Amino acid sequence: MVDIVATAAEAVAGIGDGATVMVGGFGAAGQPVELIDALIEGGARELTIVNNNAGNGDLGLAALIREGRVRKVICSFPRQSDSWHFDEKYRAGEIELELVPQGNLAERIRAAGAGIGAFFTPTGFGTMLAEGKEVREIDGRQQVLEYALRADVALVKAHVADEAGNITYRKTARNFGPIMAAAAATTVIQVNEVVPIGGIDPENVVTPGIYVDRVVRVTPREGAER
Amino acid sequence: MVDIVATAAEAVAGIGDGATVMVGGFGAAGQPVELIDALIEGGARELTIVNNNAGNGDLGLAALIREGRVRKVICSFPRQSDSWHFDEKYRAGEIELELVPQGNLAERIRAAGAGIGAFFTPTGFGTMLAEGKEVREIDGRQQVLEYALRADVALVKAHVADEAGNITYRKTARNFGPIMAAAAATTVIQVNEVVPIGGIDPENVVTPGIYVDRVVRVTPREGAER
Amino acid sequence: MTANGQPIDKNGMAAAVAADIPHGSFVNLGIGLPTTVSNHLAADSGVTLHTENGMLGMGPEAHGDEVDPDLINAGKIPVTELPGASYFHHADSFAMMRGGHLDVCVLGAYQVSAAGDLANWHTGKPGAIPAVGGAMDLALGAKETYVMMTLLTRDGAPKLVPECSFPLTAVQCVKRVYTDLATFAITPGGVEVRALHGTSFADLKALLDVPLLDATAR
Amino acid sequence: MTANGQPIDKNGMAAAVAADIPHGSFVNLGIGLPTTVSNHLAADSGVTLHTENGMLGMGPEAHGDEVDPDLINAGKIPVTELPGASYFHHADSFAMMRGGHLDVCVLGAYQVSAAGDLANWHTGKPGAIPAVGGAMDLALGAKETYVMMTLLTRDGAPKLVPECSFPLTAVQCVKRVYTDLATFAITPGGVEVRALHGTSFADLKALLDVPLLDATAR
Repeated sequence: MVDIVATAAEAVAGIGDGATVMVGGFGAAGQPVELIDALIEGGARELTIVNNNAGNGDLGLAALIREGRVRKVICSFPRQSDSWHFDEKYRAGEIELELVPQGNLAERIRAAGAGIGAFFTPTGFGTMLAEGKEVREIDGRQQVLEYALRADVALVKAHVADEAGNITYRKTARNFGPIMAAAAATTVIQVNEVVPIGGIDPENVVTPGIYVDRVVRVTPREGAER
Repeated sequence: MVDIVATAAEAVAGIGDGATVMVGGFGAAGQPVELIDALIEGGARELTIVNNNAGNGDLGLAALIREGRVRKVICSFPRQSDSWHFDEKYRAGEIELELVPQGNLAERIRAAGAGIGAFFTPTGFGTMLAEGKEVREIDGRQQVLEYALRADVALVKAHVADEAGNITYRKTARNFGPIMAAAAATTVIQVNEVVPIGGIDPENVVTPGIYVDRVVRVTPREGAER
Repeated sequence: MTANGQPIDKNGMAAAVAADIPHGSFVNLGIGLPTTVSNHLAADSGVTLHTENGMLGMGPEAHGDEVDPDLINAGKIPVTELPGASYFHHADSFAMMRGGHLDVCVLGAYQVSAAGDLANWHTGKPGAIPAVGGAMDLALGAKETYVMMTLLTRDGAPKLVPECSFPLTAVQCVKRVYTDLATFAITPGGVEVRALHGTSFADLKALLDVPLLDATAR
Repeated sequence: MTANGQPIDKNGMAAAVAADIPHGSFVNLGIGLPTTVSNHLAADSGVTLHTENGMLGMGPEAHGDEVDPDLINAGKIPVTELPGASYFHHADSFAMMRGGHLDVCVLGAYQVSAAGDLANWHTGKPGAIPAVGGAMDLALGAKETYVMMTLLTRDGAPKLVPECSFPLTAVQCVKRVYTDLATFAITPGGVEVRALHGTSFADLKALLDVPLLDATAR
């Protein structure tokens, strides 16, 4: 059952050193900045972070990396014009990188939530990102075996929650939220609004409450929502 | 691009002998009865049908089987109190059965639409339905290799379509529709209502128009909708 | 130990299962007998019911004007929708089950083995048309799989057995077995008897060909 | 054959790609140069744009009050929503791509080989931080993968090559290559030159270390 908690600090309580944490978002869209801030405040170290990127600018995931809390990043696209904190730690040998094609990243996360141990996909065949991996021909195409990717905790930004933990997202900020929510042992979601049970049409629920452990309403930052 | 056609006959045109046809529905909920009627009318024979069941009562899929059009059924639950047409053909050796656990059936259909050649799942391990299949231990569990299941055509019943082919469903009649729509070379959907583009909130589209080839509006049967 | 009250009927078994479902659980009740467990869940149980044909928050059976052909359960019986419900497609629904997100699944059985193997889908009789549905997924998918069954067949043969003779549904998946004569927990240490209904531990031991541990005083 | 007009610029390449996209296609335009193809799609092209971060029906770049931080494209640039759009999560979005549902994908490249191998994600230079994003999925996922690039590097080295020396993105995936000097089709029979821009077939042959077939009269 879902706990609706009052503060981001309560929402991230118990995330310990060495945890694997999935962080929703694609760049800034859907990034749970306030939960990450609370995670920094909470002091956890040696984290493995699963995200599409490795931090942009100085906020959120970038700040977590800057503070030296991240041992390893599993992502598809670390290097960007504003990934300076990751770049610095990576070049200094202070952070490990597992680079995963974006579709494999999404599918591996989905597999973890869906009880699929591993799957064959054409993506990556013949490239350095498939080196050492099992390959077989299926349906006339060479396919690479990829394994499910799960986490201890998922931190997700969504739009509306009802008091049963049912969740909706907003536009392309949906991105990794629904699959990460299903792939983590504990799922923590920050939302813009909490409504009573019955406040979301059952046809339009994107993440059912079964996947959600804690919800916290976060007041949108100035300029972060319209 | 989607074609909005006027009749069920046009919607199923071109389905030839020997085709593999996915048919949506779980029992009667979501069963595209009018499309199946048109398929019977169209005369195609030697069909392979993918559905959860093997026909209930005398309508829809049951009628298709009664008419001797079906060479093989791939399903999870053929035997029911009202599956008499299938039972008769099966006992007479006139129809082949591939029995698939329901979750494997759904996941294999999803895999076909998602470009996954095969996947490992614990379901079925140690049972007669996994005999002869590849098994390996992943994450401490014995898992069975299952292959994607695709089709030439999917016949689906949904609720509303817009003129771009975006689709919504109604309650538990959603069932296999979205995954079958993505797993077939040609997807044909019968709906209760067609609305202009923009008539479905982009957040609430369940099957995007990219998966849909033909849409036909069917007047609900007396008592079949409320 | 001596006999302890009377054997319980189906209703009693359903009540026993319901009493063991933790508050706030997400639960799938198998077709047939297990469906009756819902009648014994208190209004404040916080239990959310899953039906594998694509819904969480399933309500009681629908009657009269409530009947909607688009809203049925896994047994294809019209049901109702509770506030806070959600709908999803079949792959998402089985992902929910197979991904281990349900807390409890309750199933009927032909046989359960001492190791927790389940046989509940196929009699294996020649000429029988097999149908598996979601049984193999359900048996493995929930965090805890409970079985409800009479302990003996109509012919008096035990259904809790050293090894299943019927075709298996899944291996080592059953955690608890609720029967008319006793409730069992299948643990790494062996089969524990948790409750007795109208029989003694000694009589139960004599009845079954499975080593039993007495945990009734637990 | 003699020289045919002038070399085309980036704008001309984008127009050439746009002209070859069939009416009603579902298309993904890669980050950077390929994005500009959208400027050349006619209003009645019937083309629907996919962005892999979870949207079909993407509109032009957003400006001023239209900017919404929750609505961005794969290049993380604010965009707009067209009527008939839909949103979906990342696994569904890549399933759409990887399942072969997109008609055309347009990508930039460091190199394309005569067999259609693509290198567009990593220079392989020591010290470079690799980043792959959706490149490997896009290259394989669409029914047709088109590449847009200058034919030569700044140093004058051909980018259409017998074998890629840069790390591969995917094997045998590119169907057409649009460059400033020529347009190529990579076919089972070899590399066909479909159009020439300010160069002759003979000069192009001399420039490239790849066997070429003259299909300009096609």
